[in-house]
Amino acid sequence: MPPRVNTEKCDGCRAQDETLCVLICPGDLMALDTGSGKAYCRSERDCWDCMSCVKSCPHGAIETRLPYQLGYYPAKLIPLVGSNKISWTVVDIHGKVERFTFKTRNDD
Amino acid sequence: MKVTLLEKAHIDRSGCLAGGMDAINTYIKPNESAESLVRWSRAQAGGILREDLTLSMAALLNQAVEEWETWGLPVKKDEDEEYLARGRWDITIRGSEMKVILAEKVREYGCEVLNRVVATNYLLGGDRVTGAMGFGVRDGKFYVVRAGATIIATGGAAGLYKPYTNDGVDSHHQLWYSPFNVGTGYAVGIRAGAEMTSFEMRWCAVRTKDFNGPIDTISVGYKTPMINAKGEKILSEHYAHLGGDAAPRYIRANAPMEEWLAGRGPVYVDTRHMKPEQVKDLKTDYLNERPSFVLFLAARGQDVTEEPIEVYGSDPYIVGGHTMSGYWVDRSRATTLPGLFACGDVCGGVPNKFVGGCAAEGLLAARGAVSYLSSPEERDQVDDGQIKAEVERVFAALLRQAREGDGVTPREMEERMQRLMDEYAGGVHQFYRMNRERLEYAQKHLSILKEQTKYLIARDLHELMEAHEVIDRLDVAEVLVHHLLFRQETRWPGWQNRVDFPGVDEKLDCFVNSRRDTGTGEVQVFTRPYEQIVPGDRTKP
Amino acid sequence: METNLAVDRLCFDDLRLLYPVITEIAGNCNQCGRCAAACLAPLDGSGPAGVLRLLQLSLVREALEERLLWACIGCRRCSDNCPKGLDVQLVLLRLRRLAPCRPERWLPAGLARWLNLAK
Amino acid sequence: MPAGIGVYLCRCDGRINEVIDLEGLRSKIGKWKGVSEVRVLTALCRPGDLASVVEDIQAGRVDRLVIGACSPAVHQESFERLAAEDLAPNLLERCNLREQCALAHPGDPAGATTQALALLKMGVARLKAAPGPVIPETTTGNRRVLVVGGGIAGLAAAGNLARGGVEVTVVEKRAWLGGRVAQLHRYYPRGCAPRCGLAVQTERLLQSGRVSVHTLAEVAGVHGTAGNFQVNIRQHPRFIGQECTGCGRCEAVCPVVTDTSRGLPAWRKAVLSPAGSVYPLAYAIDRQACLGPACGKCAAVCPAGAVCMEEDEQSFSVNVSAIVMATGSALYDVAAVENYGYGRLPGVLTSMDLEFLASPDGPTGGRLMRPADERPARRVAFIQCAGSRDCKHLPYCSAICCAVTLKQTRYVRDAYPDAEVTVFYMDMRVTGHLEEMYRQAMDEGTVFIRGNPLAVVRAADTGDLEVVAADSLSGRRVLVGADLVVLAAGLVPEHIADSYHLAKDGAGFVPGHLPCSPTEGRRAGIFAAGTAQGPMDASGAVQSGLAASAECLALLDQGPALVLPLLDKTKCDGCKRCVEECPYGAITLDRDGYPLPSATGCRSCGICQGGCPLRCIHLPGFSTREMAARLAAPAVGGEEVRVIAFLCGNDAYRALDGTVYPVNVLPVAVSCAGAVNMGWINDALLNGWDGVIVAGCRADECHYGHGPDLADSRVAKLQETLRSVMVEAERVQVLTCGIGEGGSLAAALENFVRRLTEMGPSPFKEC
Repeated sequence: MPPRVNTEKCDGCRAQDETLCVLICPGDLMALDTGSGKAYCRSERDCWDCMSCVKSCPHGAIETRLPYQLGYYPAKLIPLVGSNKISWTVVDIHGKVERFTFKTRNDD
Repeated sequence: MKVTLLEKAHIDRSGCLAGGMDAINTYIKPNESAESLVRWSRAQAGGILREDLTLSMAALLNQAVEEWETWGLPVKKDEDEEYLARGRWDITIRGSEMKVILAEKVREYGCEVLNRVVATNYLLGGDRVTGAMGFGVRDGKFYVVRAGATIIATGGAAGLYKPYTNDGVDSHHQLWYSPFNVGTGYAVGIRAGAEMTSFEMRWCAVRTKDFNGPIDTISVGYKTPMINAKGEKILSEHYAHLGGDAAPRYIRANAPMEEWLAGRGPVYVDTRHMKPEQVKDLKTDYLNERPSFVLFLAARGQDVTEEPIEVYGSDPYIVGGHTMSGYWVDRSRATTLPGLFACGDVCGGVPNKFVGGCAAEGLLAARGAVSYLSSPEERDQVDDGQIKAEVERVFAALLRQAREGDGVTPREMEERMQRLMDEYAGGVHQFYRMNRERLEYAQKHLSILKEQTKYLIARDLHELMEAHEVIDRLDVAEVLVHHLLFRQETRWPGWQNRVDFPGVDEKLDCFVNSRRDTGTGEVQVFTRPYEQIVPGDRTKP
Repeated sequence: METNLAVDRLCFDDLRLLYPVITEIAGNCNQCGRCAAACLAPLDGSGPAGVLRLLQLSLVREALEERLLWACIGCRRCSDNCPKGLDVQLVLLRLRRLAPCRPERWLPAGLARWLNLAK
Repeated sequence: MPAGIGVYLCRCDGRINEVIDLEGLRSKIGKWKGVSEVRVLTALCRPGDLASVVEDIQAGRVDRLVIGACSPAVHQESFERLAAEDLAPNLLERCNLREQCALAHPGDPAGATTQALALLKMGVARLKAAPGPVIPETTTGNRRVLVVGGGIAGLAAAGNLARGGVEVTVVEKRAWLGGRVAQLHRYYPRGCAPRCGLAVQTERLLQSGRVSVHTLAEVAGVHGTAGNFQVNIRQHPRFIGQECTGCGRCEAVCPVVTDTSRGLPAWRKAVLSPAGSVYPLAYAIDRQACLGPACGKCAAVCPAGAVCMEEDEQSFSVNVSAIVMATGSALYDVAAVENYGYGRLPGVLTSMDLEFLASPDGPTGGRLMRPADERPARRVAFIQCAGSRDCKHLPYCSAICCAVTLKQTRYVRDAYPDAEVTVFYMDMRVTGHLEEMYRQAMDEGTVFIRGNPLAVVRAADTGDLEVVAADSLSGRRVLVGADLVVLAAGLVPEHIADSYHLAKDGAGFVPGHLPCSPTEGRRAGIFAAGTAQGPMDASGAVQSGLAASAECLALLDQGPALVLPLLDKTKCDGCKRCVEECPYGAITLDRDGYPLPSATGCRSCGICQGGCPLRCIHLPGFSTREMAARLAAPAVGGEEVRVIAFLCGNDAYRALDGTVYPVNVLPVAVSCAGAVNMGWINDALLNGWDGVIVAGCRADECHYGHGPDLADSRVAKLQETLRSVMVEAERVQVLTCGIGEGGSLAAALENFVRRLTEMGPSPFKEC
């Protein structure tokens, strides 16, 4: 189940041949549905939950969900990606919110 | 000089650093030395490693990291601007963008990058490697890259064994190591007749239960002891004679299994003493390496200061950056195939090199390759025969789908292989245990599977890639089983556990190497002696 | 009669309440006069456009007294030929409803009270 | 001491320093790393003070410039020019201390000073992160222009370009230049025959020697961008060669007669005469109508042996820097207005038919007669708006028909002084001096009936035409008998292929961005002219042709181009999004698949920068590093609400000048709301800013087409993400603001700050 594409927000990177998630996925698991012009995961079972697609999506249209047999609903982990910082917001199944913001790059 | 990089995925996020990296675990601090590193690593590896290679790597360890920092990689510092120590050899980094930062440099230096091109075999001129062949996962083209020198750096092999989470539709790839690293680097070497070493030294590790996440982050970083269901500190209470908390990694890997067998499972790392700010740091570390572990804790609704994190053994991997399986090389990282150099997880003989060591080895291999280029060599022509043959081999699964429309899907064959290895070659469901008969059974069925690969079908290029992933894994698995059979002793209990030979056999205090005959295709296994350079008791750090 | 007075009191805005469709159409007519030319009613005069013009000027009472309201034979040629695609004839039919002397009979009670038409 | 950033603070003769403590700022800024000079001067824009800046630069003390003075909307001639000449445009940072600090917060010196400090911090930080000098590229395009359409607009454009020293290629799809105008009997206001006017235009063209004219030719395809268009042209055969002397024997012997109009009797031969037009004075053969070599009469009589039936279609291509689209328009097919019986009732004509009928080259040699029985046409009725201002046909007014009809009443009068001329109209729309024609027509006794006729019918008894109408002024029904009924048909544009990527209106005209750039079709380097833009008369067409030619000349001679977007190839993955987003189609891909902005095509709108998901394409001064530095510069921790406002430099930013707005807001001028990259907003939030404003022009006022809409949709998605991470989505907002609406913008900011204060500090602050 891992990558969940929000088809409302996904614009298939303007339906170019290779969206950013398709471009980046280490497992070649993301693909572009040429019909709808939206991205989707071709084989959720093979996802490693590395969240590269989540970080790469310019619209924050992708969310990683753990397989239910490993973790319960509705936990969320959502990044906000800056040029040299990233902020992760994690919401656990009891609704507890934690936020982590840190540098990802030294600005030289 | 023109450098061409073949990458199966995209260099920004490929391989086991896709999620990022939170630490450099081999940084030589002022009070340490190359020699002390060798002593420590040697003890961790049960007394066997290539000291010459380790020393040459150690010389470059710090240089790599320090250069990365100037490229923009954040490294945690203490108040007097020194790298903040985490463990004896560890420093903390904020590496969630690590590969992206490196990739930018690769492009900046004008390296030609061929993303989404799967390497399938070397290009051979006589016995020399003169480049590589592969196919494009996007364009379906067949690529032939001719090179004066070739460096193999494709990482280790995951997915040889069945992971214990593989019982639900969506958790097939709950692995510690990147499931997209399938040992292609080993496989192409095996097929070309390169000499390989120490495959029997598998990498099995204590990992967080179910999620299979790294725990050095916790255990090294925050001094959290491993405890069993009875609350006993396992290492200090049951393994004091082997060094307690400092016991070699294979002992630590074995410990949870022993606890379970002894009925004292489950096993945890005890995080309950951690302070809130420590927990915050801990999660931040994970967010830099495997962000989804933080999601896992949230999905379990787990507060680690109240509930310890359960741990268990991972499925076994072949990964030369942690253990020492891989190509048999010299100091310049030249393999036994002229023109071919190896570094990182595919390069054998140097355990515990981790990210920093892999980078250092990258530099060594590059230097080796450059000096090889400058040495006058006759450049023999590539015969188109092998290219033609490879084209047929590479696209066979697609053609079969088109012509026959029926056969074996890569996924089916992968699952068969993984269960076979798990149950008969000491997988996690068997507590890593194995014996001769089971290994021979595995051997028999592996050869059937290899025979069956001709029935593989692929409906698209992605499945074609999967087909070659299983083909490559089978080649690695075959050699692995030969090695496991050969070492008739139990040298590394967690990693290589022969229940039919429980003790250590001094005669086998050496390297077990192998080479597949390119003609007959049969694997010859032999030994190579140990050469000690750094004096001292090899089992003591 | 007070009801006549009541009708006298009706202005364009009251019409908007009663029959938005009327004011909508009247508001959009640009008096091109084609409907007048199309009209089969046996009358001279500026035809439906003339009635709409009166409404535009908020001369509701005058509009209600137009003979065309009753001369209209419902041929719909005004509507069919309107270059702005307005259903002109509908205005005539609706105005017919307003014209009789006892609007409280067909007005919604509340509205009648609001317009203080009812006793 | 090495060169560094020079910070120059202007008192503006007291207007600034009476509110802002410049000396205090000076001492603070002096301590900043990278700043080599800080000065407070009385009036920077005056030569004396300005000279001292130049001096510092030339002495090597200063290599980057922060001007803390008036709004960048003024005194560009002082500061921007100085930077361009002595440094580079991207090394100048203007901090708006006058309009947006001192004048904005006269009552709050402390606040104003803090804000000024923050603005200067951001400026300095930006310059520190800036790369070396970026010198604007200069135009590389050739001096060749293609004019599509040889009508009067195209001729005007081509002639002017040729006189401006430009190589011009004219492509005309008909056999002769002159277009619609060449078919007119006379044209207004002078009432002269168009031939002389066309002659003048054509003279200018041909004398220049820089024009190649291709008749019977059309554009098959356009590739490339402004400065470098590759245009493929299809050349149809004429079947009569240059040898033709225009003697006309061929036409005389041609047995085929074709009808060219449903309103007139057939009179055209298969051999087409150049009559009326001026160039080339050669005949052509209409192969559809022609009987072919089998007949061959024309070839037989031609003394010059110019007839050649075996010509084939050819094609060639030209390379030009700009294109003028003067493709013209056609008459609306009034047969669709069935009531009026065009094509069904003989004697019902279009205004164009009447031109033919009145012309000596026409079917009757210029005699106005009833087509049916050739009796003189003394009674002529004109019906205006035949299908115009009609939701079933043409919703719009074609602007010229009223004047045309007035002109044509003269044709009738000239033929028959005693003629009965009636004009049915809805509104007579003749503006300016044309009113004179209206007055004249009335003097001459033309009857004007205000009423849109219902129908044209044939009288049962006489069989004459009758117009059924009502005079809406008198309320009388009218039935007007007529020998000829002339329908004033509206104009519809000739089809312009979508491959041009021009912004068309509902009807298919290319109206341009009014009023600022009337000839611009939103594809840089392609300019519309004449009735391709919308209905207009000959005078208007000439004017717009000249306007288009002026645009071309400006484009060819612009010298230093507007600053082009820069590309960070180490980040770019060739996703092509910028190519998609560019409103001017000015970005193509180079050989390696990297975006390549065209120096002549780019308008520096920065919309590519706003859309780039990897933030690797950007205008100078807006690189990821520069923006990150800018956003990290001021301390935004603590309780104090801080807002960063990205304001469109065309409208919103200027509008804010001099208004009173909250000191918590720090404005940053950007090229367009569509140029704001969502990554910047992420950076702002991650740096602890409490709120972010993106303000652009009101939709449809955007100079770059759809910037505000882009900002809207992008921000909407970001807000969605904020909701999902439990952060108030209202912290990021898009505002629209016209140039004159500074007050309401300030008010909106006021509200925004109040709202944020209620919300409390940004959740990202504490991390």
